[in-house]
Amino acid sequence: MSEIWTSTLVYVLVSAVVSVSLLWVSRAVRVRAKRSSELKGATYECGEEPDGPAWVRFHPRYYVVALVFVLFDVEAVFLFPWALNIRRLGLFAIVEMALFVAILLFGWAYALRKGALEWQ
Amino acid sequence: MLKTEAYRALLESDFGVQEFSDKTPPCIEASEHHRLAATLKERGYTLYGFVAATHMPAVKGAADALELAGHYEVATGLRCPTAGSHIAIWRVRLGLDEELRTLVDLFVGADWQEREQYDLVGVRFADHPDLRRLMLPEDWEGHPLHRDYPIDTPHPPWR
Amino acid sequence: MAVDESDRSYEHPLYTTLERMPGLDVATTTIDKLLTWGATNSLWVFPMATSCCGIELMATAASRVDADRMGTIVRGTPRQCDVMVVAGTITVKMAPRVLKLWEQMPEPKWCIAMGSCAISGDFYRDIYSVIPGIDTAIPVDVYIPGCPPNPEQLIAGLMRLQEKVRAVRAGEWAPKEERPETAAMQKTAPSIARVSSPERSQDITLAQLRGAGNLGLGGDMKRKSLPIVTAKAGPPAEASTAATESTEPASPDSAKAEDVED
Amino acid sequence: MTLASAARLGVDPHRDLTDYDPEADLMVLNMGPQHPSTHGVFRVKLYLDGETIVRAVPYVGYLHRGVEKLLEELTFVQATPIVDKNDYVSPMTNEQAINMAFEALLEVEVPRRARYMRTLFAEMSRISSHLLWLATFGVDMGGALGGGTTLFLHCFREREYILDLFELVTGARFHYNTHTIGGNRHDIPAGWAKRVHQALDLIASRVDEYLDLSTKNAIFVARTRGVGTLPAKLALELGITGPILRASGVDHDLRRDAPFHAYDEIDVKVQTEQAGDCLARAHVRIRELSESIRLSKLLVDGLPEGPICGGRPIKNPTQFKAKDGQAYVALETPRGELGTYVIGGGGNKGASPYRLKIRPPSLHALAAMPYLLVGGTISDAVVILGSLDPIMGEADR
Repeated sequence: MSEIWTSTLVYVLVSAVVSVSLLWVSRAVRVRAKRSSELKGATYECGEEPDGPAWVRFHPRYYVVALVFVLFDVEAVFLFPWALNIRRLGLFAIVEMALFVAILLFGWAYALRKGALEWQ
Repeated sequence: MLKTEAYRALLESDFGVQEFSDKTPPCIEASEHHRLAATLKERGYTLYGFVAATHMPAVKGAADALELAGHYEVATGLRCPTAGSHIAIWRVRLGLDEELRTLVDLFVGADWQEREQYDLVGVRFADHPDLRRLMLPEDWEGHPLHRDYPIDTPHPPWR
Repeated sequence: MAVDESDRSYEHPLYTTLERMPGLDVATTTIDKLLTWGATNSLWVFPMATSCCGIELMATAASRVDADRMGTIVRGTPRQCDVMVVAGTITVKMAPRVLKLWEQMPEPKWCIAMGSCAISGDFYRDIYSVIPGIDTAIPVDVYIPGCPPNPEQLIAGLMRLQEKVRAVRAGEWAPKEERPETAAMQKTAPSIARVSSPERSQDITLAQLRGAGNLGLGGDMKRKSLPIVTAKAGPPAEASTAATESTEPASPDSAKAEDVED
Repeated sequence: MTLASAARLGVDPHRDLTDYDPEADLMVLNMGPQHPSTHGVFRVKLYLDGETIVRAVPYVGYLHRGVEKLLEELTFVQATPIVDKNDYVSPMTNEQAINMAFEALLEVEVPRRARYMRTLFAEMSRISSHLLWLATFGVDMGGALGGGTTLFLHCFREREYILDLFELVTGARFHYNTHTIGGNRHDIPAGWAKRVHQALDLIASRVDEYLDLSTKNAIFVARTRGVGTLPAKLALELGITGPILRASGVDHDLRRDAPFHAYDEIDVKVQTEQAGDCLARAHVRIRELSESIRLSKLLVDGLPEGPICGGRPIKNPTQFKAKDGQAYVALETPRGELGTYVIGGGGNKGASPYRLKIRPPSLHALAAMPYLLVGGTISDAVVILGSLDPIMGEADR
C-alpha cells in the first residue's frame, strides 16, 4: 500500500520542484540594463506609436463563443480519465458516459440552431 | 488602322495639335488635359499608365514665355489593354504656380501617382481629394526633384 | 569582484548577491561562463530587413545555408531577440522607428550592420532621405560588408559576433584602437558623428531619442522629454549622463518634437 | 480616394464612420513598417471593429531612397547598378527596363543574341521571383514556425538553383549589372545550357509538389478563396498590371500584346483567371511559373550565335550623349508593367538623363489595399498583402 503513496509523493515533489525552479532560475539569472530610455517600456506596435485606446467594447459574439468552448472543454476533462479506465469500469460506465455526452450534444444542437456559432 | 495613327488623328482633329515629332510625345493645352483623358477612356484606353512631372528652370533669353519663367512639364500615359497594346502619351506645360486638373474622377489610380508627383516635383493638381505627401514625411520642406534642391540636403538629427 | 561588469551595458543582480555570501564568490565565474555559453549559442535575430539584404537574410534562414544550425532563429518581435540585424537602406522616415525598436529590445542586445547600405549608406549615402550608416544612431557590434553579402558571409558575421560576445564577457575584449584622423578619413566621415566616435555630442543622441519617442502621426503618447533613465541601483559610474540627465539640454531643438521645453 | 469616385465603382474603401462612436468601438492597429508579413517596409493603419477591418489607410515611403534624383546626377552608363536595387527580387528586369529606354533614346541597335539572352534572363528571373512569392505566401499563411515553413524551405531551395545559374553567367547572386546600352556584358559560359536544363527539369518535377502544398491544400484554399476580390474595372483604373490584373479576368500581357526583346519570335501562353481573389492570383502565378520553365527551355535551346553587344564598347562613362528627346519604354516584369520615361539632355554635357521616371507596378498594386481590406479580418489582410506581392524597393524608389 505504501509504495503507491510513495510514487504519488515523488510525482508531486518532482512536479513542484520543476515548476518552482523554472520560475526561480529565470528570476535569479535575470539581466538588468544599466541605462535604458523610457522607450523600453513603450508598447511594441511594429515600430509605430499606438493610436487610440486598447480598451474597446467588443461584440458579444466573442463571449458566446468562449462560453460554448468552455462548456465542451470541461466535457473533455471528464472524457479523458473515463477513456483510460474503460476496461476496468465495464458496461455501466459506457452507458453513463453516453448519457452524459448525449445531454451535451443536445446543448450543442440548441446552440447551433440559435446561431450562437455563426461568426458574422 | 493602327492605334498610333488613330491616336494622332484624334489629336489633330479634336485637340488642334499640329506639329508631331517622333522624338517627343505631342504637347496639348493644360485645359484640354482632362477632356483628352476622358475621350481616350471611351476609346478603350482604360488602363491607367503613368504621370511624370518635370521641373524646367528658367532659361534666360528664351522666346517662349513659359521657358523664360521656368515651368513644369507633366507627361501622362494611358494604355489600352487589348492585343497590339498601345500607350497614348501626351505632355502638358504649366507655369510654376498653375494647377493641372486631376484625373482621379476618371482613374482612381491617379490619386497616389499625382500625390507622389506633388510630393517630389511640386506640381499641384486642382481638386485632388487629399493632395498630401506620399513618400516623404509630412513635415518635409521643399520638393526634392526641383532643379535647385541640393541632393544632399541635411536633415538633422538623422543625416 | 570575480566578474568585472563595469564595461558591459548590463549587469546581473545575481553576481552582487553572490558576492555578499562568503563561500560562493568563486561560483560567479562559472555561472558567467554558463550564461555566456547559453547566450552565444542561441542568438535570436530581429530582422530589421528593409530592402535587398532582407532577401539574403531570408535565404540564410532557408534550407541551403541554414542559420538554425547555430541556434539563430529569426523572430518577429523585438522582445524576444538578442541581435538586431539591420539589413538594407535606412531612410530618414524609417530611422526613428529603427531606434525605437532598438530601445525596445531587452538587454543583453547586439547589432549587426548587414550590407553596405547599413554600414555607410552605400551610393545612396549623400541623398536627402538616406541615413549615412546605421552606426550614426545605434552602436553597431559587427559590420558585414557586401551588396548584398551572400548568406555564408552573414553566418561568418554571426560567428564573429559570438567570438566578440565570448571575449567581452571574459574581459579580454580590446576595443579597436582609434587610428589618427587623416584628411581622407575626415572626407568620408558621415555628416552625423558615429555613436562610437569620441566627438559624438550627447544632444544628438537625445534629439534622436526624442524623435523616436514622438513619432507623431496620431501617437497619443506625447513624451515630453526622454531622459536616459539609469537603473535604480546602478553604479553612478557615468557621471556625464547623470549630469545632462538632470538638467534639460537647452540645445537648439531642430527635431520637430515641438513641446520639449516645458 | 474620394468617396464619390469609389462609390461609383461600387467599392467603398472608407466605409462611412459616422455610425461608429470613434472613441469606444474602433480599435486602431498599425500593421506597421516592421512586420514579418508586410514584405518590406509598408504600413497599413487598420481601423478594426472586433476582428473585421472597417477602414485601412496605407502609408508608403519608408524606403524612399531618391533614386530618380540620383539618376539625374549619374550618366547613362552608370545607371544600371543603381536600378538593380529597385526591384530586388527580379533585378534582371530592372536593368533591362532602363537600358531599353536608353537604347530607344539613343537609337542603339541590340543584336539578336543579346535580345534572346535578355528574354531568357527575364523568364528565369520570373521563375525565381514567383518562387520567392510562393515561399513568403506560405509563411504568411502558416506562420514562421507553423505550417508555412515547409513551402518556404522548398521554394527557397529551388530558387538557389536559379541563383547559381545566374552566378555562373554574371558572377553575382542578384544585382548583376550585366546589361549595358546595346546588349549584355557577360556571355554564356560553355556547358551552361546543360545545367539550365537540369535545374529546370528539377524545378518542373517539384512544381506539382507545390500544388499539393498550396492550391490543392484545403486550408490554403479556404483562406484564399473569395478573399480580397479585385473587380477588373477597379484594377484597370488603378493601373494594376501583371498577374493581379490577369487574375481579375483581363487578358493583357505585354510579352504578347507589345512584344519586346525576342518575345515576337516565341509564343507566350498568357494565363488568366476570372475570380480575381487571392486564390486566382495564386493560380495565375503558379501556372506562369510552369509557363516560364517551358519558355526558358525553349530559349536556351534556340539561342542564336553572334555578338552580345551592339553599341561601341564602353570606354568612359560619358560616352553616350543625348541632346533632347523623350522615350517611354515598358516591359513585363513578374509584378506587372515596369515603364521607364526618360528625357534626354541632362547634366554632364548631355551624358546623363534630364529626368527619369520609373513606373512602379508594385505601387499601383498597393493602391488597391484600402479597397481589398475593408470587410475582411486581420488574417485576411496578411493574405491579401501577400497575394499582391509588392516589392517596397520598387514601390518607394
